[in-house]
Amino acid sequence: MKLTRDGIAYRVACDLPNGSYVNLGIGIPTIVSSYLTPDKEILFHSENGILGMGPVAAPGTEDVDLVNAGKEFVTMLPGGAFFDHSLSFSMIRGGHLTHSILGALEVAGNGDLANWRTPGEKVPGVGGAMDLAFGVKNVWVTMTHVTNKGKPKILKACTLPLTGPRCVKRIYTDLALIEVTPEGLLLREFAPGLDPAAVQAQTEAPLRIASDCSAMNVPENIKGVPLAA
Amino acid sequence: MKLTRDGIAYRVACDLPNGSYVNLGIGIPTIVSSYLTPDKEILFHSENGILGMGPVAAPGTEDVDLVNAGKEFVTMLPGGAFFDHSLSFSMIRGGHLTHSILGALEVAGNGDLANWRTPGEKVPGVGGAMDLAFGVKNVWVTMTHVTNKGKPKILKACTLPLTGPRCVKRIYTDLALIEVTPEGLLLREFAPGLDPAAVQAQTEAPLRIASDCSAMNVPENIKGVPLAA
Amino acid sequence: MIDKTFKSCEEAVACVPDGATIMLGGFGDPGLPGRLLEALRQKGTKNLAIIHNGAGAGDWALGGLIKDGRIRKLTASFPCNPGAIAFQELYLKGQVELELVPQGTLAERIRAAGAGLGGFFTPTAAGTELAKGKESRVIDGREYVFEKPLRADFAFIRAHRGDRLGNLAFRKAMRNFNMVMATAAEMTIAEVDKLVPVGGIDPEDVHTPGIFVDRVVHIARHPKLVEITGPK
Amino acid sequence: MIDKTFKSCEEAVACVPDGATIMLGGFGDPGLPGRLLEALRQKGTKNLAIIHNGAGAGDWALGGLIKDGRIRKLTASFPCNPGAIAFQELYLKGQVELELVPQGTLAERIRAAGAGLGGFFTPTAAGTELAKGKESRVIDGREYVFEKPLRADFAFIRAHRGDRLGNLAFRKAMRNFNMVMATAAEMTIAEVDKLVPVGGIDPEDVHTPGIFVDRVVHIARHPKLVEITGPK
Repeated sequence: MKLTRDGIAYRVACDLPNGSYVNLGIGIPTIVSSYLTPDKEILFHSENGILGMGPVAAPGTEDVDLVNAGKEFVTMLPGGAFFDHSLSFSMIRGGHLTHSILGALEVAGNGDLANWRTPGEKVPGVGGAMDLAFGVKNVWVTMTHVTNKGKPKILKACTLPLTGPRCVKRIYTDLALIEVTPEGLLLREFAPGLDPAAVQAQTEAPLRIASDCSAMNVPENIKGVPLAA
Repeated sequence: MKLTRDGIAYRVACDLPNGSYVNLGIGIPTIVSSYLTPDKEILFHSENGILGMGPVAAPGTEDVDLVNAGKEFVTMLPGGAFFDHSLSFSMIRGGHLTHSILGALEVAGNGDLANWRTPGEKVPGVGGAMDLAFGVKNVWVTMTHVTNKGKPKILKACTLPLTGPRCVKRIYTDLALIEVTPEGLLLREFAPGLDPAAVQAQTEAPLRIASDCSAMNVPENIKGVPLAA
Repeated sequence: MIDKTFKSCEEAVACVPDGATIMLGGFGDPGLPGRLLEALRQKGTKNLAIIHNGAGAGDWALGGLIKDGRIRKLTASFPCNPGAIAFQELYLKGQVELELVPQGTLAERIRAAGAGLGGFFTPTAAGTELAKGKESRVIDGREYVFEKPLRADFAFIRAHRGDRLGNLAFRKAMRNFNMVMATAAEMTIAEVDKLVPVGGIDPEDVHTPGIFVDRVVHIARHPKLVEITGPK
Repeated sequence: MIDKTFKSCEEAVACVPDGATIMLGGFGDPGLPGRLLEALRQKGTKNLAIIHNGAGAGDWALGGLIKDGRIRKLTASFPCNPGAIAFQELYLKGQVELELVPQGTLAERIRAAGAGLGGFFTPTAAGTELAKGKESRVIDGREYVFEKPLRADFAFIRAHRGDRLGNLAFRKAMRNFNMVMATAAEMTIAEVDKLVPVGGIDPEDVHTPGIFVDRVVHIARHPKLVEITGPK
């Protein structure tokens, strides 16, 4: 079994503690907010000057002055705040955000992250990715474990230009939850039906196995949305 | 004749153009705002985060949250703004204020300013004086021309520790209005009843005489307050 | 009396010469001074260096200026946004220069210019491709990159409310780059949705004090920017 | 649920150890967290390093702590304020260290710490006594002084309104150093005149977002600080 995109987001949501200040990147990370349980109060940050962002605006209720970093119309939750880019990136660079949930193209065993330059891309763009990678305490990556062509994305060393060196703390994929430690990668969980050897087979970097390494506890679906398939 | 403290402030007020953004130091500079004519709209800045400051609050109307840099209770005029120290000193250091009116202990012929360490003083304090001296486009000094003991304060070179090098643009004293130019000091006006030689006699630094050098046009008093005596 | 208001965008941008460097606020549509840019486009001003987070979208405002070949250089963090077709075409033909700056470094360089600083050390990008050729320094055990202030001849910004003194208040996510850009240009020109009398913006609610703003133009929102919920 | 409120100043400062470095907001009375300081004084905490614009006044709050001999170092721009008798006595006896920093440089060093920067070049003080021993550099023809970020273990600040998430709004001239200090300490403790429900401060009116604030204590204004005109 593999986790779906929603399954990866669900697994991340389980790990975000109450009181976190979180920036969600584009793609799988944006789904994370849908899977938070109501016992947790978490504030979402957007680079363009928002803290306490709510879900995407329902059709017909959009406010033209309120978009997120992905230019989607969003909403605000009570207790939020607006500010400018200077203060927004002080929050990021100054280590005030607790979590940055990002997509990745490659992650290395030492926590190096590559997610800003795709191989075939001709016009480069970096946005706020480097500020997040360098500034936020917990950089958590969400991605498929291997490329469309089945090649590992968790490597001994990144081949693409780095977004940030040694910044990734955790990797959440469709196959595994891996922690980056000073001694290298530590496999903490694997998708239901797999085993550590199966994860290692799709991972170039060597994995140590946590003493309590176990299958992920992810339901097959929530409200009809499949989390694992 | 000499100008009084009010007379010096009056003379400065005459020269402030409409639309100026002005920081007034403690002492003679604070009196400047009393002599502005109603045809001019000028915004006063205070280091602690105020633009558009009005006069000192009338007794009984003080607001405990509204003081100026001298810790006096002040008022606000319409069109003012509150901000924090960071933005306040961006205004100063970034060259956005048009005028800083300061007191001085010594000024040198090249525009060097000394006003932060008095000779006998044991506990030093600099406040915002250096930021103003280095940041504001037009640093104008107001002071008595000589010390209590009759010694010149406009010197060939400052003897006290500098607040800022080559920052003073104009010197307004009880005896004269002197401009600091790349070629040295230029006497523009002298107090009624004096002449350029009398001013030079009380000035250590050499003065050039402006081609249109003339006696100051300052009334003897305004609303019963003497400006020259 | 101080009166910074201009009757039209055309008058407000009339003094912008060919070759000027222009900071352009906005992030997506919120806070984008599109009408000022359109006025500049009509005027035919060319050889411009633009500082903006993205590279414009479609053929309106920045997208239009780029399509018309008026831009010699773009300083941006994210010029690869999907709508920036005009820029991407020109860039691939080598007809426009690009300086790529991480978004937070872009904001901080602009702030440094406005705050009168000579530069700063930031951790962002240290050891990456974007730090190549830049001075680096280890401070208290961490590697930093030296970045210089970024100034412009003009800043074009958009606010929600403005007065004749140049005081501005933004709405929701409109602040973005507008507040720092207002501080870092020789001349700042603001397009405002509403012109209010002096005192109409409470001193507690002024986001950009008038000291940073030289010209204010009141202009109805662009038809593309329809307010769906009521404004504050 | 996030709840950063503490019932009393005593509880809020209970964790401050001897030897701590504390940033102290306020400029004059506006924004001065006097009740937090008084609680620290009652607790007997000593050997403190204080970062504040002045050196306190009289024998209350900072003046009281200094009088009681609890301060080993003061970083300030204006410790010669007339009321700061306690500090001046200790300083002249050589019993307290003083680091004198120009006011704008003080604010900027604190901001740099909060913004994650490694330092910056400022023109202020270049070539003067206060730049002695500091690195200087000519950038684009002007001389600048290198200044490092200034951090603290704690920031004590005061705001007018606060909520349980730590969002703060100031009133009039209360903002001063409080906003930057909130960003630059391991733990920020705010004394607030009014505690409001979440949502009670409009997102447009939050001056210091709760992300920067760890503890909030609601406490009536000190009797010395009587509100004369009505609060907002």
